[in-house]
Amino acid sequence: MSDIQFCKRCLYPTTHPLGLTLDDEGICSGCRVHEEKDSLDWPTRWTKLEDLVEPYRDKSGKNYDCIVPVTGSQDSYYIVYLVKEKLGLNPLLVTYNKYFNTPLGIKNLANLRIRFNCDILYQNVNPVSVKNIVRTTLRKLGSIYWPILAGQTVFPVQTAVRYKVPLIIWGAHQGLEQVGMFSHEHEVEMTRRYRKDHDLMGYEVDDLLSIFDTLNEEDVWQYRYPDDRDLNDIGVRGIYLGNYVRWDPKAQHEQMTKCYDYQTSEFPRTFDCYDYVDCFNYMGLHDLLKLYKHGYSKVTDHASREIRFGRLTREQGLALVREHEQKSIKYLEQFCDWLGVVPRAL
Amino acid sequence: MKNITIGIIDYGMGNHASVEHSLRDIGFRVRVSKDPAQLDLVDALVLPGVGAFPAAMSALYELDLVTYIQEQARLQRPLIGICLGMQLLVSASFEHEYTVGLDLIPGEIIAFSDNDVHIGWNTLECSYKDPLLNPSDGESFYFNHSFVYQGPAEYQIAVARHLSVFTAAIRRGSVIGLQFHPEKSQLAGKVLLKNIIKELVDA
Amino acid sequence: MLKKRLIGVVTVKNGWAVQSFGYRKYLPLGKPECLVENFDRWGADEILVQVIDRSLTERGPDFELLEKLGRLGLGTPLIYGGGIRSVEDGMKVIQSGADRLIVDALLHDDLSVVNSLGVRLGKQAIIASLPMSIGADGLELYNYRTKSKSHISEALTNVIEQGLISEILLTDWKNEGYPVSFDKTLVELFPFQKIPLITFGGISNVKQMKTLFARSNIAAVAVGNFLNYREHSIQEFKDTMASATLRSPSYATENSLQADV
Amino acid sequence: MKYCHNCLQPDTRPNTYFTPEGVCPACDYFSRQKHVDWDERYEILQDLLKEFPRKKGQHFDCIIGVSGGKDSIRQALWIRDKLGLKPLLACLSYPPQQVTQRGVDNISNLIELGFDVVLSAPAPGTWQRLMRESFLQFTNWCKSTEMALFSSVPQLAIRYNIPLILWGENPGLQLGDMKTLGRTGYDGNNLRYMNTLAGGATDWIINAGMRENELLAYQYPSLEDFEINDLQIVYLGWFLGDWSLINNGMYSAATGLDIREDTVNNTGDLLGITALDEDWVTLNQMIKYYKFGFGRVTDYANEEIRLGRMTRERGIELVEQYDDACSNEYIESFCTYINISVKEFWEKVHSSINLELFTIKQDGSVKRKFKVGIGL
Repeated sequence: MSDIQFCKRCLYPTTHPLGLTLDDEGICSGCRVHEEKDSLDWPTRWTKLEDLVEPYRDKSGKNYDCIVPVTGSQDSYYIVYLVKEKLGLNPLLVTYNKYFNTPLGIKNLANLRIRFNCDILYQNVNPVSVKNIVRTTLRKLGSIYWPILAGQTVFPVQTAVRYKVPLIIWGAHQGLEQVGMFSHEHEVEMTRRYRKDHDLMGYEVDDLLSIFDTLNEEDVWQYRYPDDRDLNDIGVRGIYLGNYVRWDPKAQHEQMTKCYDYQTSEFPRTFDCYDYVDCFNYMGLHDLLKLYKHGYSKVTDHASREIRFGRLTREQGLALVREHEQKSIKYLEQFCDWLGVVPRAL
Repeated sequence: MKNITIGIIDYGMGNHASVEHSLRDIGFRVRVSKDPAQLDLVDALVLPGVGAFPAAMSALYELDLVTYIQEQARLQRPLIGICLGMQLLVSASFEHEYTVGLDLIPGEIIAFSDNDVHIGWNTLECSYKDPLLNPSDGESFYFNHSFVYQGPAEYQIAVARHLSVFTAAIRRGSVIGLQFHPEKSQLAGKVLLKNIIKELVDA
Repeated sequence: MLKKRLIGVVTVKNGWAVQSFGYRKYLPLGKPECLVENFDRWGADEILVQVIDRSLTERGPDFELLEKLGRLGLGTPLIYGGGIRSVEDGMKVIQSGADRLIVDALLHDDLSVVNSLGVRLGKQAIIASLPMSIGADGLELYNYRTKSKSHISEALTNVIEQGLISEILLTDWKNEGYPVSFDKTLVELFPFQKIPLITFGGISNVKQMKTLFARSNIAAVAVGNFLNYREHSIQEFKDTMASATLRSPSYATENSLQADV
Repeated sequence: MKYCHNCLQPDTRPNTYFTPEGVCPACDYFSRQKHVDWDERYEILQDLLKEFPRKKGQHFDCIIGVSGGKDSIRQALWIRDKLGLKPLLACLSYPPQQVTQRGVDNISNLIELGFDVVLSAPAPGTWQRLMRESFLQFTNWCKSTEMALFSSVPQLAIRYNIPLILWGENPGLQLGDMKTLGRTGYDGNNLRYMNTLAGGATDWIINAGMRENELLAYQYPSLEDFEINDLQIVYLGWFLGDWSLINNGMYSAATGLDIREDTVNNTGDLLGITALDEDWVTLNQMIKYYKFGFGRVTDYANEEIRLGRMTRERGIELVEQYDDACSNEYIESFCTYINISVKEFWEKVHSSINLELFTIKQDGSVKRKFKVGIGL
């Protein structure tokens, strides 16, 4: 293992799973790209976004203008707010049912549909297949979340092909926001490569199939990325609002709570009360697995983000990480019952 | 389609992984071996090759494979030579110094005029004398060589054009030579390999 | 008719595929094998993997990476560069799956190895990497290890003129990674007008590519950073260029969601 | 107004014509069912299914519209575990303000039974405005929602490239809506002519002042869409000899169906097993009763009488007692939802009462002019 170094400004290690480079002053690529948030001319970038979406407005009256992936938390409210209220587009919302839904998450999504008056499509993959996949990815990758990430990142693309609605609008690009993988000015778009490389830890669904495992074709086909011919025929294209809008999740969530009644909840393992309120396991078992695998957990992401926005000093961030990172997790039995696993054995 | 097995002749010159993967993707079974006993069991032989002609021939002699391969050709077992593998099939080559080849197909290997090189994707022009490669006529394949076959027109089944016309594929009975790399020619390469092998094995 | 080539470049540092800017600034991209596999499916004409921290640390070629790439079963020709110090290194790089190899440090350290590799493998397998820039009195060759600039040595000139290498990767290293910035004068002033060139560094749009491909001595254009910002960026470039000199774009289809496709 | 001699179906249902002997089409159809060779029909179904082999790369054999209720669970299980097909279940879900907890629990139950379910839900605001418009224009809030319900399955069939659509009952046969009788008892491609769909016309919706692209969920695919994608709707009711409201209820209750807690005097839902995913259907059934003289309990009673499980006299008692049952709680919540007063609600209902069949007393109560079972 090359020696692990840490960024001097935020709390990320160079072993960050998305990759992290340090410059000669010891500042990481994530912090450097974050500086663009205070140097770029955002009004001009917004006009660029308006020009970009313009040709996608449906003129036939027979189809939606775009596809917007949503959940009961993360930045869904702000994304739909920008798409519907600011860009005046007519979106089809899509969501992949992850089966770990908290009542609050369900309520947030229902409220989102009402407040923004949008059509929505829920995908519910049969739980037999989902559990089969979780058993394989838990064994092979130490991940209980793989099928959720796979579903959330492919269902919108499949829907774009099936509904012939080429434009998909996402929030912020995780690689850019966390480790400065791209500059905002690269205006990076959705790619199958990024999904396989990072969202899915290097494994597309077919890579999970093996003659030694009972996981079969019928379990996994719904997670396959549409092939290049389909994407090209329809002209599918996924853009990230975070390249055109100064993305500040905390401020955005507060605005959405005030204006559209987005609701939050407390978490033992982090100080942030906005992200992942819709999931029993993201901030629980999944977060613990993340700590074991990568040496840090979600609270470090939240702390690094807040340090970069200047709302926390590095010392305050470090203290919060130390305080929350060792907290115990909830809902473990519930997950074990769902998967049919004995907690000790897990 | 009974599962066809291909034997890649391993004489230490050239990379088998890409050829092996390509053949497996198409649906064939693959054995990589230098042991005649193993190679006797397969339905078709592939002779890959990267590097210089003289070194390759000495490697074949060292492993006592020259007579074996010549015998298989005489028995008209399907044999496909790829790039240097194709050149080894012919009578002799002038690469570095004049060196005798497997002499399965009359002709010689000479350098391109003024020491030129042929690198990149080039369209295959099939001679329609032999329908074997016709489905791939006009398709692009990856070439990467600086020596070419020169010999009787009757053995030429496809050509390509770079400054001048030169031989891209030769055939004599069940012995085929491909100057380009089908295993590095994406879909077009797989289609061509599949057609050739099925044709030769079913014949 | 021999086509011109659009080459996908994967730059690797500390085992990570990175974006590179001006040979000095880097942003993380992902796992090299993921980028390579993706370029393969996109139908790149060749894939160039350059591992830029092997010669710096004398660790020789990254055979582990080559082995990983070998397992992908690529259908696209692979060029490897990074850490080739000897004939054995070069032979082993080809044996482990690369179709051609590219040398940069070796041009400064030991030209005899370049010659013998050309003999052993055939010169079609050998590419020389010349990062160039324009200085006070004309073209300068950049040595990325010492960060110093110099004129092309007499010895190197002989090796090139004797035709012991098949192509030269001409990199505008100062503009590398920045959009629409490749300096064409590098090509115009380049001393060896007969040897085929691969141009790289700051080539990001079709207009640049068309002008470069129009020159007879330019056999290929290589693109690195700019292939990572869009889906199907290689096919996009080829579609927009719509030029007969290039292989047409290909869109893989394994499982279509559309009716009767 | 005349009643069917056999059951309690009056001749006031739209598109229905009694036999010369005075028997309603449903009883007529039901009586002929006794002579049906169900094994033969099963074979017909097997042959029919062979005409719809899975397309290349397709993983579903058919698509079924489901609500999670009694018909859905029974159909889905029969298709998968008896016919051995792999269905995609398509559910058009009511908006959050209208769908009941038991309704979403029933969908979860279906998913837990191991089915792949795609659930589409139209924009709640537009839905609400259309329900208001539908009620004010036709005193029937279901006009717009039924457009969405019926359109969702063929829309998804086209988008998911699954031409075979399996449907429950043939309204033409079971309920006597003759317009939907296709070439055969099981061909459902005439479903578009069912009274609610009125040939798929949505002109009244467009005049409700909404942009066309806001109404995508309400567009029933055109005949041409059906042909291009060679969609084929097949009624399973024609093959299921024991298909009935109560039987389906029992099949589904045995596999996890959750049913209505409220009682018949508030809902008119005799056994609490119909339209479980929302509660305002009670109003519509009451209004149907005021328009045509038969309501929710009549539909129950008719089936039970045909199956010989209830005498016509017992049916008359139940109809007289509960056919207009609808508690004020549902009326108030509905009025709040579509933003009208209860007073306006009753004015609207009274304005569409069939005065041939009913008189409206001073106190606003409504009295039958006809005798249940006898007629006028």
